[in-house]
Amino acid sequence: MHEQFYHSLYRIRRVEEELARNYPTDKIKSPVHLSIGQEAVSVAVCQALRPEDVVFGTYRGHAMYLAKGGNLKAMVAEMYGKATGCTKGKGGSMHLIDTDAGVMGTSAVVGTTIANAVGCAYAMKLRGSQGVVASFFGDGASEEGVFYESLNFAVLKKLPVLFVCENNGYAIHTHQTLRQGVAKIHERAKSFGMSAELIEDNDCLALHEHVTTAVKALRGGKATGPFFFECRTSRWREHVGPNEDFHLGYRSKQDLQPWVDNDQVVRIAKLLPPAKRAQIEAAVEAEVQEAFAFADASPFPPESELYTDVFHHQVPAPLLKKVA
Amino acid sequence: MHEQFYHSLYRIRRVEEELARNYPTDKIKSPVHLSIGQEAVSVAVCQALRPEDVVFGTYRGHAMYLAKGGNLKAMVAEMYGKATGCTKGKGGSMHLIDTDAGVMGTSAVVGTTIANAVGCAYAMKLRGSQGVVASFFGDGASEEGVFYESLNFAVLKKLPVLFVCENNGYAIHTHQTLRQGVAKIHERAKSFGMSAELIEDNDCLALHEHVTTAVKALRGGKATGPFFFECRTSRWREHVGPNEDFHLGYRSKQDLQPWVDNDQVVRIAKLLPPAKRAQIEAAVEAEVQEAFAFADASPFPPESELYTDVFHHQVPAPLLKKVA
Amino acid sequence: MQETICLDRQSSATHAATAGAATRTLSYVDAVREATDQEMQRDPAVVIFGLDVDDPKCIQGTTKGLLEKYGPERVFGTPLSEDSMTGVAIGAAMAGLRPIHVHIRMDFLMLSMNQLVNVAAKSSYMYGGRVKVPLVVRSMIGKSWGQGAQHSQGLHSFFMHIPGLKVVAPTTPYDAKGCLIEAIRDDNPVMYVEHRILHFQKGPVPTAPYTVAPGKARITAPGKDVTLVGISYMQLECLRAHHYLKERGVTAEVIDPIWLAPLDIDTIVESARKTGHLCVVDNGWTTCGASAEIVAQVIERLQGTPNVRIQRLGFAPVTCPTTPGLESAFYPDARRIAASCYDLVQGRKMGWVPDERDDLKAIEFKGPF
Amino acid sequence: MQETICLDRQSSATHAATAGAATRTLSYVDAVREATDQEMQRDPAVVIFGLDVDDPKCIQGTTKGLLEKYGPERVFGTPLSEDSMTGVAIGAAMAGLRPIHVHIRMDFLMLSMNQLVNVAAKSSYMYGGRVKVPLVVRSMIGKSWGQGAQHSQGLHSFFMHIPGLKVVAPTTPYDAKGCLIEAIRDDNPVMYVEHRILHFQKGPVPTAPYTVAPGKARITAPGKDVTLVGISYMQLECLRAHHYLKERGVTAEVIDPIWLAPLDIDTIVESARKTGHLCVVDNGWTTCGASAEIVAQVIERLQGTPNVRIQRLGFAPVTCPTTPGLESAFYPDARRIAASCYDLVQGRKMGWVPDERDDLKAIEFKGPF
Ligand SMILES: Cc1ncc(C[n+]2csc(CCOP(=O)(O)OP(=O)(O)O)c2C)c(N)n1
Ligand SMILES: Cc1ncc(C[n+]2csc(CCOP(=O)(O)OP(=O)(O)O)c2C)c(N)n1
Ligand SMILES: [Mg+2]
Ligand SMILES: [Mg+2]
Repeated sequence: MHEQFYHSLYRIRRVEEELARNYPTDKIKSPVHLSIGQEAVSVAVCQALRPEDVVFGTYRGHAMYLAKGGNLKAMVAEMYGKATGCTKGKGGSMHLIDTDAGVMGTSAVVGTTIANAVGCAYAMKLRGSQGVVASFFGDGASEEGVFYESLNFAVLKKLPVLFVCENNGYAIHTHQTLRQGVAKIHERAKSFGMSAELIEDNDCLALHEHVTTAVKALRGGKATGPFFFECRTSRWREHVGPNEDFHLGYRSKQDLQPWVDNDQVVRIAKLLPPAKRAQIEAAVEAEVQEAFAFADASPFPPESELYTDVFHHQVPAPLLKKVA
Repeated sequence: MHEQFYHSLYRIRRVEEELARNYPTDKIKSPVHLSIGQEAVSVAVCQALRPEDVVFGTYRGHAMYLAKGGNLKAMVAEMYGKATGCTKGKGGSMHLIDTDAGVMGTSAVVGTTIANAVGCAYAMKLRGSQGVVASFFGDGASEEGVFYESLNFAVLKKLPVLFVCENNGYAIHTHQTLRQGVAKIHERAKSFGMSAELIEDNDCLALHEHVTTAVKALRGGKATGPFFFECRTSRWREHVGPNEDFHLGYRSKQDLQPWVDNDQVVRIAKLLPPAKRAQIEAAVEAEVQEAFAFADASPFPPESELYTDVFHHQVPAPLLKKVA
Repeated sequence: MQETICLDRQSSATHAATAGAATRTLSYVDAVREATDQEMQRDPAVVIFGLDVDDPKCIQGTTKGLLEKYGPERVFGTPLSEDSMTGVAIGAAMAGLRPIHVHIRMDFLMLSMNQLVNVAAKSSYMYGGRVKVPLVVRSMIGKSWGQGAQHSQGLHSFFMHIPGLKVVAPTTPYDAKGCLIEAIRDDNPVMYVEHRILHFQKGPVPTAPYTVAPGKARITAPGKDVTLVGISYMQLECLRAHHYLKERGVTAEVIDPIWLAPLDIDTIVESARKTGHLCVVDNGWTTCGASAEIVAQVIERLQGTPNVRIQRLGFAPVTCPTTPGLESAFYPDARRIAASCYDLVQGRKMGWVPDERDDLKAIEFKGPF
Repeated sequence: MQETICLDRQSSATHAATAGAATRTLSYVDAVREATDQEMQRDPAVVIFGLDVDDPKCIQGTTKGLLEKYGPERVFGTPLSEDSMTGVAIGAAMAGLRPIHVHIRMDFLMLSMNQLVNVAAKSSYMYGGRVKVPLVVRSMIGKSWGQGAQHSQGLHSFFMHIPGLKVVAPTTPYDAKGCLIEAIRDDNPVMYVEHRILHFQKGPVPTAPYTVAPGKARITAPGKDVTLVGISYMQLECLRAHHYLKERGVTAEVIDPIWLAPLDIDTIVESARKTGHLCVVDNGWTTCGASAEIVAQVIERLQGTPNVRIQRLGFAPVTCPTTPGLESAFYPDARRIAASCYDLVQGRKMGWVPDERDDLKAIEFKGPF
């Protein structure tokens, strides 16, 4: 299990480091919100999910996309604006999607996918699927009305949803305590009538245990959803873009240091025999290089693509079996 | 004090009974949402307020409007669509306002005035006023995102707001438990970090005590706002219109009976010497008849009024002293 | 007189006939209910929800009996949470359901704009066609009896403005059923616009399911002197105006666009080319409204050819007042439409306003509602 | 070359002159900041808030220094709660403050539609004039560098559609300052529309406070062959098109409406009457957009007089894509505007497209942002 964790964590870290490295070149065609420092949350949750389970996330969605099994080549190609990108170059880095892997979408408007995730869970429950839906969002998203409305509906209908709040303490440059009267998001969630936990220290394995227990209970029918996880974590780079941002003065290197010292990539690495670790890293490096090369070599979409996909082509309305 | 309570309670009850009686005639020109059965909440709160304090409410706002001192003639005339109405016949029964009495507005779109009340409180605090703002809304309104967003901001800025949830158990014909995963609105309010109380039984005097304590603390600077009061109460008539609605089957006469037996108008009446009571009732009857006669006799607005008030006339931007 | 009006609608009757199947007279409300029922029967993926769809009044009767027949998982009322419930509808649609989300007032859609404009309309495109959002949003425009500022707006032009949304505003029971079935089967978000006064309309409706697809506006009354386009409830006033104008020997060709997005401009252009006069009457404000768009498209198409005279009518450029005198001045009505069409045709102010005719009177919508 | 463009704007320069006071060259960003600063100084009732107005990047610099000068009660960042914060702004305005509510993206206003359309726009009217809502809502339209579906919309036509709202979209630093001061002093809700590329514009700005009131559009380049109306950022592309068209001996009269509601249609009508050709280029979609309204009003006013040829240009009728090739096809640009104006003037397709000229190149907006 630690091997899979490390593979996923290291892979995400390396992909984003490569994106950062490439940033100065003009190859990346849309704003990039890196998850570096926050990978543990996505990995811990997605390692507890099956391929048929579904996730929804945000513009800061690289970690979730990759942890859930989103196609790496299609992701990098999308950053490069290429026709081989996961949205053919139309959505860019803020709208990653891979429906084959259960990555149902990411949005640039904060909070929107929380409700979409709940709706997806409603559909899955109606169809009697065993699947669960994980909704990833930030601490800032928890201030939008749609967040509370969605919690209430999910409890009312007992939906198989995992609400995963990636609380990195900031909305852009503004600290949580400057935006929330009481900085206890999980307490608010609890007041809606769901089990809600706070995971303090970005602990990948601890969070994974909590989530696994919840998912088991859901699938076994021993519990109904939703479940809420407030996961304290930390974004190491600037809100958008590849660099550090201590010069802005809204937080200091010292503020960040404890999180860096507690880097989950390093921590899990230590749990592996050196040979195993080297093997994983080599495999990842190869895959990453290949993905960037693929993106580089891919063509841009033809101008005719501008007018496709505004409306979806008509197909007969799906019947239940098709739907399920 | 009981005299003022009874005068206010009895007056509201009688005005609405008269409106109901007049309903079949074509005199009333807009849909009427009666508060009959819920008067106690508005009276208990407004008796604790001063003229310079401000209230915001909903389309079910007759009780609040009158309890806060809104002009009765202007209210009835507004129902009749007359030029002498509180909005010159433009707003109708769902948009009662009397800025002289601190009734700052009522809205037909559920939840909207909650945020407006909080903004008003922000302005008053900024201007160093001693005033407080009471925001009246229903149990259904507590399901709108704007409700939660407004609570958070009020706590964040420590605003002098009293959130008064008139929980009559229903949104139109749908019971609270069919709309809320957990039917504890005050618990949710508490999770935002404010003092929040539940007043179970429509008890006018008990609620008044709670509110008085809160307002005293606010004015004395011994506490900061906001305060939250979930007030269980009950609407005796149909959601909109003058009649009972047991035939619809969403609630029974028995469901309502305990509330009727606990009628606060009757209860407070009993606390008065019969002579005093008779005197109050006579005065109210006279005032009510006069108000309806006034509305009857008043002219409709001229067609030229259609084009006025779309934009407010320019006046120099108020300076602080003007504002305060 | 409702009958008269309905009988006027030749092509709609014909249409019904050509649909072959047995045809009865149904109300608009029953047509909507039947369309929903038949589609829910046909396709288990169809679900319907929204505030009060399952309450005793079941949205003017349009959802009557559905709960009993299809159960609370496919037919349910919601919390007062328009924003998230729209997001829920979108998520459910992405997952393969075909939700019908109902709003008793179009005004309340302002709470859903973020999900409708930023998510529903854009998902197919911004996800490169990887997902679809087969969603129907039903909303009702209110009128009369003191509906006032916040219960009277026709905001369909907002949705026409946004690529990725379809918009339909049926005015007859026949189109109410056919357009709703079409909307439900469409794989894209469709804004289905109703009007509470049209709910009282009666007309011929085939028993069997059928669709009224985008791409064909309907000539509801033939004429040669002026082209009169009536949107939503204003279609009724235009048909009445057609009768008033006969008093002056003017025949107005009345057109019902039915689908506003995509819009069948050809039918309107051809009629305007023929009559030389175009009057578009919208059940909404004119500025940046559907009437502005239709007029602009017609001119773009006909410029160079002999001058077509155009005119727009709609809500007065103010907030809707409640008191009856002001409210009736706020809305265009058959007599004022007829008067200004007469001026348009004559090319100058004629000062003619027809006397009110009882046989053409409007049905009044009476509260409480 | 920005200078060139700015110098082109005769009347704006003149205006500045006539304003008498000392004039410097300022960026649009600094003009907005200065206007806010001067009004906050003049009137203690003016407050400014919105997401991140007090953060290190202070909204592209437009709120720089205000926190230090006026303190956290008059200058503050907010929670991510657009709906309620708009309601808060309205309530504060009713109570006598003059809030400026800032949104870094116009797209996010979709969360504020209920409060803007149903409350802000209607309060003065539905309360019979008993209250006023002196509110300014600043929002920015994004463009380029992968802004994409949800960070690129120009939705100003929504607000033009609603009675009770004013809408302004200044394009020069001069107008940015004058219009913002006017908007702050106005007793009604004003939607103040910025464009992130215009933020980089530089131009003459008087030091003293002054207002640019509604009611006067500005002719930013004189011409006789075609009237070219450019809204928001498209004003820049139109000025560039003006230069390209000279290559063909066509002089375009470029007009900046500045205020979209109320709209000075007279200036546009008079120009169109003179040139006989009207091309409206909007920084938004055309359907039910500002371009539809302007074209419709001009035709209403000029019908009967010799035919005026009209044309609308705007966003492609699709969602905004991120990849550069598709994105540049999504937007009108100077060369395509020039090409289609040339066709319009000639009355047929000429197949001319000017070669790109470096001296007219656009400034590129580069991320990260
Ligand atoms: C509705 C909305 N409001 C504002 C923004 C601008 N914005 C982009 S990211 C962001 C901060 C979000 O913070 P959080 O939810 O904690 O996510 P994080 O970036 O920390 O991962 C804001 C305010 C937006 N994209 N959407
Ligand atoms: C935003 C919005 N959604 C829906 C409605 C339709 N509606 C009118 S009253 C009402 C019920 C409100 O219930 P509650 O808040 O408890 O107030 P009550 O009528 O019980 O006093 C609803 C759903 C509305 N007016 N506004
Ligand atoms: Mg965060
Ligand atoms: Mg209630």
